[in-house]
Amino acid sequence: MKEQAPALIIAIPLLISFINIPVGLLRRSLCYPLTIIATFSCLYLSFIIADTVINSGNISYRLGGWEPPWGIEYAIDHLNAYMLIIVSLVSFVVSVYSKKSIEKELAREKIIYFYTIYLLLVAGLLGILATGDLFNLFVFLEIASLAGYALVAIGDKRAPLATFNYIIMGTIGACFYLLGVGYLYIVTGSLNIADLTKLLPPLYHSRVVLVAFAFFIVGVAIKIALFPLHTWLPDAYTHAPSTVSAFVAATMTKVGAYAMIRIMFTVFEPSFSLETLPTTEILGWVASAAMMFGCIMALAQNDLKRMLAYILVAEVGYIVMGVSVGNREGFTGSVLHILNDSFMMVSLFLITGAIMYKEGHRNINNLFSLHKKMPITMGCFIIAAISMVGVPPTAGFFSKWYLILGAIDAQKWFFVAFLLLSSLMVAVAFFRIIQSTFFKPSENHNAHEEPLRDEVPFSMLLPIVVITVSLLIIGFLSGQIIDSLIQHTVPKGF
Amino acid sequence: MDTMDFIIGKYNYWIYIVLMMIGFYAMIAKNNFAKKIVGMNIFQTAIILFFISTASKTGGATIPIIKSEHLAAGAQAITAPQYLNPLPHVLMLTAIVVMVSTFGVALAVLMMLYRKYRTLEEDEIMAILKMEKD
Amino acid sequence: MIWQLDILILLIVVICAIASITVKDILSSALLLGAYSFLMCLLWTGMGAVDVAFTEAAVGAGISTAFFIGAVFHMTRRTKD
Amino acid sequence: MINRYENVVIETVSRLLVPALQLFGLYVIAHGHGSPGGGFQGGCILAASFILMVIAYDIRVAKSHMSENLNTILCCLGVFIYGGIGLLCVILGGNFLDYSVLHKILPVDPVKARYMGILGVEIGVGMAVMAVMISIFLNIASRGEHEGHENSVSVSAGVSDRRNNE
Amino acid sequence: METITSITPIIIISTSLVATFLIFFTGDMSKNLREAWTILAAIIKFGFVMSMLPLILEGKIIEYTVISIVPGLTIQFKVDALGIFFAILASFLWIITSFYSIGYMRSLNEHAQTRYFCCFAIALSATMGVAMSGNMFTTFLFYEIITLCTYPLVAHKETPEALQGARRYIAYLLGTSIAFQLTAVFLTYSAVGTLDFSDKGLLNNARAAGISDLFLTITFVLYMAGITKAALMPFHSWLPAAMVAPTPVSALLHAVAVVKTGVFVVVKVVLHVFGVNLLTELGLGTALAYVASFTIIVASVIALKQNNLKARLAYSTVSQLSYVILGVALLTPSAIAGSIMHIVLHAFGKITLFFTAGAIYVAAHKTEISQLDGIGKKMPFTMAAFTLGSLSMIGIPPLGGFLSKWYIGIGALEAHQLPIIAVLVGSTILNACYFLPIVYAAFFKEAKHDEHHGHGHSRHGFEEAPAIMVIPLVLTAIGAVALFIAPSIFLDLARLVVTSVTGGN
Amino acid sequence: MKIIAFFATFITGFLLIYATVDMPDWGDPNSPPNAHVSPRYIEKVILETATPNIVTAVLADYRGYDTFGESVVIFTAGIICLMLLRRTSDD
Repeated sequence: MKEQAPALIIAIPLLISFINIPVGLLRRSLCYPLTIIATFSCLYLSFIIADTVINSGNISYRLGGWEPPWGIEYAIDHLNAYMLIIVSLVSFVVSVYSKKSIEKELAREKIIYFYTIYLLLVAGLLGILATGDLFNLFVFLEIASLAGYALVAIGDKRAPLATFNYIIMGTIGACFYLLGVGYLYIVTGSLNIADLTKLLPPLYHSRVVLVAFAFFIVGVAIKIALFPLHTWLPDAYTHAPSTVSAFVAATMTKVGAYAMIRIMFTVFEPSFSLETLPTTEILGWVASAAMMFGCIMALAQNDLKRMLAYILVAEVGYIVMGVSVGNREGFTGSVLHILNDSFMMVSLFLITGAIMYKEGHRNINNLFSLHKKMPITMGCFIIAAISMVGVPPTAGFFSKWYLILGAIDAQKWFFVAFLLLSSLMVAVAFFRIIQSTFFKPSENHNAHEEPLRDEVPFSMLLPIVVITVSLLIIGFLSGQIIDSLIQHTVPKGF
Repeated sequence: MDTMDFIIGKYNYWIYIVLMMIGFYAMIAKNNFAKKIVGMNIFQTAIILFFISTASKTGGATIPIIKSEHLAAGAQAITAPQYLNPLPHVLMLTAIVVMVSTFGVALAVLMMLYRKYRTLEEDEIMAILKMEKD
Repeated sequence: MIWQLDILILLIVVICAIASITVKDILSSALLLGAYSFLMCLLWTGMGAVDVAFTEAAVGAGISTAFFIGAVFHMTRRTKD
Repeated sequence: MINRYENVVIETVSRLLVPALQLFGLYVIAHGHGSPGGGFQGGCILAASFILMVIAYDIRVAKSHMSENLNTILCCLGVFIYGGIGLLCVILGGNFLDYSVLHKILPVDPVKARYMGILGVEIGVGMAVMAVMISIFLNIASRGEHEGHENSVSVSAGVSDRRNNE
Repeated sequence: METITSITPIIIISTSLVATFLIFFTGDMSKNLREAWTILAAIIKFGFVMSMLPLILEGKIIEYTVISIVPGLTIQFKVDALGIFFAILASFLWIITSFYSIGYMRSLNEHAQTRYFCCFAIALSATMGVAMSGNMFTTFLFYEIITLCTYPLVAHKETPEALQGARRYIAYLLGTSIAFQLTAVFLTYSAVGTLDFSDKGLLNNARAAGISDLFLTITFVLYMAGITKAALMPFHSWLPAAMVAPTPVSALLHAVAVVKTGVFVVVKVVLHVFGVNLLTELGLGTALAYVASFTIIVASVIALKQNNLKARLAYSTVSQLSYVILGVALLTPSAIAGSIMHIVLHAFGKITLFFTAGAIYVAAHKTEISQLDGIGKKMPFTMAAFTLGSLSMIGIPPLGGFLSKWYIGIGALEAHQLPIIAVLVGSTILNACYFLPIVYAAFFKEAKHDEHHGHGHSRHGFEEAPAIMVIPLVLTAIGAVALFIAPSIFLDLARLVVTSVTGGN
Repeated sequence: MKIIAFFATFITGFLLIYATVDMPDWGDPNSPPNAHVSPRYIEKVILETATPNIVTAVLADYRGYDTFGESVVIFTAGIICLMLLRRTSDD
């Protein structure tokens, strides 16, 4: 079991998704428990993998039994294990949440397909995270992307247009990535990441390698919606069903960020990624622009989900910023922020889904007295919002702490200013909502009768509460997370 | 004639670059969504052409299927220069599948779009959306 | 493979590609795309990638075109560019 | 408008072609080891034969040969065969997709077991690809209408009757 | 100096947190239960704080490290003389404020009282946290919690003006603390790699370690700009805006929790982060002293022009807070002692004044100063307390306020800053100008006939607010006097602080 | 839009042409792709898998996991079309 865990963590959701449809055709109600089983076993296996990595070092799993450069290898180190836990945890939480929300938002016939594709998406993301082969990463990237397109497309009535743009942008990104793989292949003849790490250093002067690096970064930047290639994201995440936005927002960009970190610091050496090319400068400024742009656009939105989507654009900026400054603190901050941001995003999007479920809309200006109707949900909203702003002791503070220390260490004062300024703008954006939901009396003047308590069903409430409380817990555990996982992921030379 | 050699020696690459640029341009700039899909297809095919080009081997290498005379001579006698590099072919088989899957999904979404707006032109859809908003 | 033929096919491939994105009728565009795929497949056969060529013939020139034409029948052939 | 005589030609030709195509498809799948081809190409050819049937007759006739649910299940079954063989290898003590351990249940040596494993997954891929291609085509060509909904589709015209609507 | 590890700080903070939960879950069941929790928690908390006092007076330090989250970010409590000084003040006044707010909320029959008491309790917890924090991170953490949980208090009325004021409140406090204070914390950490307070100043050795003067100056300026709760001009305008809050909140905000936290953190930054030596070398103390002087004078002048009683009190607060900053910025032993004394003395005076403002509002529904003519006859106790409070503010000898001004004046002389003496004198005159007319009008002017107040009540006899409100304000007024007569505990603590930071002179 | 597209296309094209200069010559038997990983496939395929078609062997065995992923991709596409295009009772 323990040795096979890397293969099973991807095989189980895939196999369950294959039997999901025949089972669903017999009895539709069985899809949900099957999905829960699949995501839970992923979660369990991800913990086993993390345990193995922490206690007995990196895992190398040979698929098909072939040794690495020839066969495909799963190379799992601390970063992979860490990301696997994040994705499987989020997928489990969201799948628990999904039942009622999906029943409300989708046609009944589509529920079977929804769960199948959801599992495929989970498997795709886990596959990206586990693999140690660049081309295999592309294949799983495509599984995840296709599933992502489909899940976005079943959203509200403007979803198809958003999806189409998403498909076009996503395909460009994937093709650029594939080109990058091809260019590395033509100069090294290998696709294995560990092998490439050994083969590449003598070739750093080669133009092919430079261009490959550029294509990788641009391709991944499209996938993680880095400004100015973010155009697909706000539309797509706004019009997707709430469950989907929650999952996709929390994991898709983070997995992309993982791919970026892998390429920049494992496939290439940090010295090449950050010094040979002006990556630090370009990515740093692009990330700053992303933070500013995301926050400013978030302030201008009236749609809660759209606002969150723009904040996500800004958060991607944080992660990229931390990577680009090129020192230990910044990198730690980035990796920690991947965790924190996915939890904050999933929490906020799930809460938005809960609001949608009860109120039927999500216009910020028309949400009145929600704290009386759904006190627990809105309490969670406040915690998540505070964490987003980065107020201690919530999780969001600690990653920002490292990010800013990293920027200070690198003497990038502008980045520090941008980080703080965007925190401020996020604060403004959230307090706008808190004010209108908590303190604005209802406009239809029957406010005298206290609105009745009307919480969402338990299966939706529980994930929200769990994930939000975990924001606080993660805050306190930051040190341990860094000690046991993140500090081993910092590339050598930092 | 070094330059000439250089250009002719890599003509496959030039063609692939041209095709890729055509596809890429169509994907970004075309107003019609169906044309964007066509561009997507051209783009992906161009990348496949590039990969296949990397597999080529001069000096008598043949298609990567072991010939029966080599089989008869014993499996140990087979050497790499006798056959083309199979790895890019394998990768591209997968890429073609990915391509056709993306194509199918894009078509499905395109049909959803057409059901909704009865047009495939981006600007017309935008105009409809604007009208909906007002 | 005879390199003159190779170059000729490559040229036709490029022409097909340009034509399929410029022609003002999506059905023609679909057919040109099919032709493009088929020529591509010839090219790959010439390069010795028989499996890929076979797949491209089955998928690119065959099934994809069928999909596209099937879709175009339910949509419009009209296009502005 | 397609007139009746042409239709007869088409029907007759496709009646001859479809079995030949299907046979060829199966051959391609089974003979992927020694000649170009494999599950993917074979699956496409099988799907093409079906698509030919749809074009020559009409969707309903085609669906009577292959109902949609059967098709969906086939497509799940195809990938499940692939994944199942992988999992079987795990159960038999090897790594995922390590076909050599199949010699424990097959009467062959490990190298030949790999050969058999390849055959097995090719069959799975072929099945899945055929089913998926058919499914995509049917959904695109019938605009996703359910069985029984397309009373408007005349028996003889099939997909081509759509041309009149344009 | 002896260090004792004790869990008491945690108990003190969790007392009111537990109370918060109890209030939250039982609040809707019974009013009495809810208020009982509040008062019980307040008294228990005060008891625990006082239990630490003997140890501190012996010169010991109580320390407790809760959790070290990541290197540099440790939640740690360290109770020294300065900390316990503030803790005693806040926990004592919380008891009184609790009684008062019960009276206020009940008389006005306010809505959302559960939320009110919950937030109140959290605010006090956080204030204790600031008082006892052992490093800058803990301080910042609780500082932010205070900001966040007082926001619902300020916005309590939920009217557009209240929301407007609350928005400005949160914007100033949260905005500057994230933009400036947090940056300053980052700079401090990146300079010396620790955030733990130390008696000689955390950054004391930074200069020797090669940190440039410019860097230190910028850090200092960022701290001062970031600790907006101290209402140093030009970051003061949140305070008058926050006057939309119910009066007990204003009393809490402007006498105890919020603004005093602000000046307390300033004192901490000056003494324990930068240290007396460093600031003297950099000359930043003098600069800060002049900014504070400017604030004192200008805020007093603005206060003169206010007609709304609470607004006048607010500007008076702005001005008085700067005394504390002024004192500590002079960096001489007497001035530091004076400024620390001023924290407590101003607290007693100002809380009395706000209590009276609230009592007047509850009893007579008056908010403007021009309406107060003759009110002294109806509400003699209230207005007597008001008089005592304002005299203390002005600094007339038998009252507490005199002491601190005296020490600060001596400190100014020690520092050879004669202009500061002029500022002190000038502001005393200004204080008198804006407080005494109220007292005069209340006692010696005839009440105007209030047409729309003709609900038949005889204008003879007393019309005091409920006893539960009057008693607290009388108590605090007496406290203001008592502190002049017997300031020994606070004075001793202040001396301890001075000794520790200046190295025993 | 068209200008951006031209610009993006131009930059991409330029990068590609720029890189082509350093690429190994077309068909060079000793170029890295032909020399590093692939020789083993050719030389050992019969010994290790008994399959004469090297592409099939690599596809389904050496890199069988890629092909598994590939069949999952196509499965995903099929399910997606089923989900997106099937008309549901409510539209």
